[in-house]
Amino acid sequence: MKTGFLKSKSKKTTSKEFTMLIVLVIMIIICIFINPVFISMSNVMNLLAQNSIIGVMALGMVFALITGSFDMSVSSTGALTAVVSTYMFIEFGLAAGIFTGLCVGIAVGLINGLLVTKVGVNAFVTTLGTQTSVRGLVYIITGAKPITGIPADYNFIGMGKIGGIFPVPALIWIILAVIMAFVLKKTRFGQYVYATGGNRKAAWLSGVNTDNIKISALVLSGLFAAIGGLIYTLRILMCTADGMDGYELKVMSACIVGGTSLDGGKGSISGCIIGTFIMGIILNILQLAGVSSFWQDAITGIILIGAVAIDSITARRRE
Amino acid sequence: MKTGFLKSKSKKTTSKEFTMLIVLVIMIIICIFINPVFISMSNVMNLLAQNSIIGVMALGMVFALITGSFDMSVSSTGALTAVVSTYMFIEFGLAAGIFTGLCVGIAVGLINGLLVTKVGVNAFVTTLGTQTSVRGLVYIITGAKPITGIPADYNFIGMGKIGGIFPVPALIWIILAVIMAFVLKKTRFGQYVYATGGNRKAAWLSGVNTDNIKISALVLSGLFAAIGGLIYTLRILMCTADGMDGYELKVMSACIVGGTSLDGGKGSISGCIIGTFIMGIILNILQLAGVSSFWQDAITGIILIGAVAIDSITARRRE
Amino acid sequence: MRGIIKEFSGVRVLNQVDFELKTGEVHALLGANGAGKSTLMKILNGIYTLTEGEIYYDGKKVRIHSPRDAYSCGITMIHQELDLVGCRDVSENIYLGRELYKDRAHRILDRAGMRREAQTLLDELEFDLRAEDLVEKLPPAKQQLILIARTVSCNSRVIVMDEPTSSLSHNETKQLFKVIKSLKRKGISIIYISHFLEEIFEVSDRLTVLRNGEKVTTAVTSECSTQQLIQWMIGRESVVQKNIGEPKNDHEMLLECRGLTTLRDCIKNVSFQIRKGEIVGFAGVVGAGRSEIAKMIFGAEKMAAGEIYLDGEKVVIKSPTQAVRHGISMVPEDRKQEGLVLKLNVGANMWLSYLNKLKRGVGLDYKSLNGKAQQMFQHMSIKCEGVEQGIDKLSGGNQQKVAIGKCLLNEPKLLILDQPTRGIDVGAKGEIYRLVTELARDNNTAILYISDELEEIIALCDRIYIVKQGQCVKEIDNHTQQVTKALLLKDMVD
Amino acid sequence: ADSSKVSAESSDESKTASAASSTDDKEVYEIGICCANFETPMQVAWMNAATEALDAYGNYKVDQQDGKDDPATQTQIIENFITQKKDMVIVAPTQTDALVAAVKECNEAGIPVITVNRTLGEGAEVLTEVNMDCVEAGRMSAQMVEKLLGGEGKVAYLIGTLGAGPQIQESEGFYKYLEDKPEIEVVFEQTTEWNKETAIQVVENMLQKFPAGEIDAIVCQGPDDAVGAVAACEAAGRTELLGKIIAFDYPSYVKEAIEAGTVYGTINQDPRLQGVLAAEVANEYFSNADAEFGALSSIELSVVTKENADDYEVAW
Ligand SMILES: Nc1ncnc2c1ncn2[C@@H]1O[C@H](COP(=O)(O)OP(=O)(O)OP(=O)(O)O)[C@@H](O)[C@H]1O
Ligand SMILES: Nc1ncnc2c1ncn2[C@@H]1O[C@H](COP(=O)(O)OP(=O)(O)OP(=O)(O)O)[C@@H](O)[C@H]1O
Ligand SMILES: [Mg+2]
Ligand SMILES: [Mg+2]
Repeated sequence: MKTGFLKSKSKKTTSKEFTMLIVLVIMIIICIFINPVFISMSNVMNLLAQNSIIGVMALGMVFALITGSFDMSVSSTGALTAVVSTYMFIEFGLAAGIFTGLCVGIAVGLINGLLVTKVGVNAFVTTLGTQTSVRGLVYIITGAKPITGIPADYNFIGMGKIGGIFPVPALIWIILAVIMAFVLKKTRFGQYVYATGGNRKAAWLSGVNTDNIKISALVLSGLFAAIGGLIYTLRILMCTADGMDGYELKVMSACIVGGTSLDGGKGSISGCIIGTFIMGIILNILQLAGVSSFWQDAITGIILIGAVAIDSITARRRE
Repeated sequence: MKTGFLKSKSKKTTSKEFTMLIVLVIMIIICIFINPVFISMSNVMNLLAQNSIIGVMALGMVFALITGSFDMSVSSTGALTAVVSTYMFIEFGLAAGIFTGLCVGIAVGLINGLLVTKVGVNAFVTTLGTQTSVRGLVYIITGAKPITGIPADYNFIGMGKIGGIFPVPALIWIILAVIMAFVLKKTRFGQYVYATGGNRKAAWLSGVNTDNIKISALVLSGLFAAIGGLIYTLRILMCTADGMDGYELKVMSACIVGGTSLDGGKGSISGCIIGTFIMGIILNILQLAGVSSFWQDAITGIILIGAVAIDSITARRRE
Repeated sequence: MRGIIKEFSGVRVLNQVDFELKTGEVHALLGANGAGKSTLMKILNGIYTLTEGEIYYDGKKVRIHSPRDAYSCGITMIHQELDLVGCRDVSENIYLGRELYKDRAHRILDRAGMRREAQTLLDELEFDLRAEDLVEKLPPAKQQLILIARTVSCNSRVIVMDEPTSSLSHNETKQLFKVIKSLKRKGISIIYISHFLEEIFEVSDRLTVLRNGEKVTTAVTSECSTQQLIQWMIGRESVVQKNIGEPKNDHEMLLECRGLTTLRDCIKNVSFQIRKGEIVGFAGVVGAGRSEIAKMIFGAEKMAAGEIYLDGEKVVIKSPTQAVRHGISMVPEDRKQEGLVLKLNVGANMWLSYLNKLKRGVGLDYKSLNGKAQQMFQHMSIKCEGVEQGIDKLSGGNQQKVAIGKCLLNEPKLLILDQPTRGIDVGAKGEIYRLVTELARDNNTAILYISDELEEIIALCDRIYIVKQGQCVKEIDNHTQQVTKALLLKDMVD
Repeated sequence: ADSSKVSAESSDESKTASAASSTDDKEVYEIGICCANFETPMQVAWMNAATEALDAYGNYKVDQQDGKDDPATQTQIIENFITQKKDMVIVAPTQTDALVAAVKECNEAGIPVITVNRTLGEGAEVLTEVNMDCVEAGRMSAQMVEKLLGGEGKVAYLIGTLGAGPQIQESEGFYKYLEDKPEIEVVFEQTTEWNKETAIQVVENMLQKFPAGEIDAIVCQGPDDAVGAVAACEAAGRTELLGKIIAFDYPSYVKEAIEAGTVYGTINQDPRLQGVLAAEVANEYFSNADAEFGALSSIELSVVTKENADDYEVAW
């Protein structure tokens, strides 16, 4: 019984992530062939640090996607967080900035959640609308001017390295990933997230407060967008009105490539991390291979489709 | 029977469009109060011309949305069309440019369609991927340089006015809208589009070749993106590598505000046109009211959410 | 429940209905399609709020606004629709909303425990299910069993079962009755909705009949006769009579299948024939593979081997589109998922398949389409406001009739009916039987009839094939042989 | 290139870096170039000019990258350059202060950095800055419109993408110059995102609000929006505004418009010259071990009008 269970699990539940893991491994092997520098310690550490913003944001977004919501607003949420917390960093110090920043994320997430559940606006439209409005708010607050003056020692959180080697943002990413994986797999909340996305009506009929679950998932998405925004602003020690523009699609791509279904009900933290790396090493390897940026978009798009296509094809064959 | 039929029709089927029409009318009244110039002949003609690109693209996109597909690629498709046809306009004249441009649109749509149906990649991912790749192609072809040199008399299609009053692109928009409304409502293909989006499996088991319908809908979306791209390039008589960036969200917003459902099975051409105007008069009225650019995004986002929220709320009350 | 009134956008669906349930009884709720049975029960379960009326529980007035309220009152419901979370496993679905915890304070799940407990429960109930299977991979019958197991494990005092057996086969139904009896012994009350009258007689103590949203009567089951029930439900009498007409052995052969085999190996080497104007029945237990065979002919299931001859010519049917072009139509067994486009109106559903026959490139002639639909409404006595009504607003039975009407509009040579009477009231069933026989007699249509109800197979079919474990094990001629239910059952099971 | 237009200042002694580390003689030097974005033709123009010039020397291998207008992406690209052990990095910082940390990493790795077109904030060392002063450019636009209007009139100001570095700095210079000139009134300001189609729409709408006589000139922050404004004025029959439009940058179509008299003039920041100058500095660094570099090599901006349109080569 026990072995049967394990076998069936590895065969069914995790197969999407497994396919993507293989894709990632193949990509890595190709990268190493193209340029052995790829697996040098410093490059690996760079990759960890560079992908941590998208990676962290994906940890929250995946909750929204599993409940069957979209979150197009994370880029603006991150930017607003960056702006608000920059003011706070300058005036009141690190803790105040982080606290206010996280509040911003929660607030935007809450607005999204209430609009989606209580007013009944489609999640894509809602978050597209908040994306635009929140970006507008950023323009109004900043007057489109960049703000500088964050104390230089706060830079440690964004750019620092523990023991001179391990990047701090990567550490944040790993810790949050472990926590969120636990929440998703081991708690009742996680269970309800899957159930709500898998079949909202069935979950509701079973007494799950699906509205609350959807709201919480969008709040988590906003919260992690805010964490991403904080890392972003502490990396570059300033904030700009157009900061993080287009990040929502990067984050979403990472989740989707990692096996999260846009129809809801499916997804995992491990998949998210794999997806983040698949999308994240493209720029790195194209540069290491000496490919001009002109080719980057074309290749990124093909890899995005290719990765998901490989999964669809293998899934079809498994059937 | 006949009256009952009509009554129930106006009460149920078209109510979404009706709500939005009321929203539009209210907006127009407010606009007139803000600045009476709004309803001057020349401003109305301006509005028609300005919205014709988004309007035309929405006519195609709505087909994709009704079949339950996304099309994120229209902006890049339009840009690629602009680039390719610019070369053709310069070298081989108007007809060659238009023909090649339309072919580009059909080709991208076909690739999207085949990936979605035959390979089974989710439509959002597919079109996001083609969006990125096709944009990459534009960068590669143009080397990121703008191209000029389209004969000035072609400008008539983009900027010309019939009898010095009625803008040519608006005429193109109206003609295409009539044709597409006919196709959607009065032909078998249109019925199949609704059925495929409403329940793909049931439609399939009823003998509808749902794959072909989905492919055709995405081809239409690509084709109309190309027409949009042609008008764009003939309006500005040049093409740039970043042309039409972000148009996919504008087009999608227009469709959604016009009552098209992202879950498929619902939508109409009249709704599309109303949606295009609701989103399209925002810039105009903000300018006429003398509101600074900084406020534009915030207001646009709120109107997007507001319009859809009003519809959800009235729909709920109707139940 | 007293004086229950329920209106949907001004339309009164339930009018002054009283309903009472005693502790430890099985109370059957009967009525034709659209009588309001499900609506009444959804009110009891807090899914709909009532327009007027009161609910008393243990003598106290209660307000039930959500399934959660109902659950805390000790009321649970098995819904007519199979609402399960497809992408999670069986145990998670059974314990959804009532998870077991390792650490209750922190809501940390005990997955292994849930699996274990679920498996124990399933074994106790003798349901053939594994706790760790993914729900979406299971056929409807098994999903129904999950819902039953789930409800049993809730330890409720009142259980509502809305057509639990509509997708169950004989054995599973027997299993369910065992469960019901043991629940009754524990003092649990059950409200049982079903269109199968013999089930009502077998399990229920009392029954209440609804007609057009009003209560007709409440009676003790053992004091009623079948005819009386039917009279109450539809206001007239109706019986299933054997009505198979003349033998069709001299008719032309329409369809001949040889050695059909699926890729997945569910179906192995199946051969059979159908003549024009002949009704051929497929009898078998759940999962025997009847639907798969039908889908294979219809091009909806990939064929690994085998040949299909239509009108004596070999044909290759790769998709339903081709099947429809060849004059084959199918009414699928799951009308919600496969049969109807619920987002569209009645008309669009009705003529969806028929459009295939129209010439290309012409604008649609709505007048004629509308006329055809109206004709079909009359022909099949479909109760609806007109072609513009949303099909999701029709009752299940009327929806099913639209699904059949859609195929009839096509005037097919071969009509495949997969469980056409599932979830349909006796009155409507009678009409469908009439339709089927007329179609075979008057239009010379060949009909492949799949059903779990052996009576109707015996009453309608000229020939019967017994399908067992993906194979046609026996062919019975209903004209020459004396066929009984017991006989068929024996063939199906052994 | 005409180096007479370049004024190499070395006023700030403390910022001067020496070429001490350039003594190793390699066959081919690898140079990573990262411009602010590929969407602005100006950025691509300087990048290509620098690449061409370096290619002409023969012993350089250039890697072109797109900063996507995102400091984080640009930081990533520069970190990748460090991993690749590039011999030099040439960059146009998307935001003045945002790239200091990344350049500091280059400093630590011993890779010299040249910034082009835009400046870098305090805190990291660059070999030299080949920049053009955007604030000054904005000031010159204001000066030009003052001259055009004879010191009095109503102006519409079409600005670039909100929040982009040049938009902010040009606006700053523009408004600063007009601060004490109340006769010149900016009655309208709107973003055109440096996009011709948007500019057409914005100007069409604007002309509705301001009938003839209420607008005397249109000042743009880019070339495409200027020709867009021309198109919109022509379409609306507002010929009184033709010749009253001021562009920025000097591509071929702006030159044509100036010659046709529809655009009054433009500010030429000559991206090609910036690129070539950066290449010259790079070559000097690698070929001459004793070379000293000034901290700033500023490009002289020139006002181009119909009179001197032929004196300047178009930028793209
Ligand atoms: N959500 C709804 N909105 C409007 N009308 C509804 C709705 N749900 C049910 N009805 C109507 O209420 C009536 C009763 O439906 P109900 O589902 O209770 O019937 P039923 O007795 O369960 O029938 P069946 O045996 O077919 O399941 C039908 O006429 C149906 O059309
Ligand atoms: N999607 C599926 N995935 C895996 N197995 C399936 C699937 N659908 C059906 N099966 C299996 O195929 C076999 C035949 O199923 P089929 O539905 O044809 O049976 P049936 O005789 O029509 O029974 P039913 O009364 O349930 O309709 C069964 O063993 C069933 O479990
Ligand atoms: Mg019912
Ligand atoms: Mg079946």
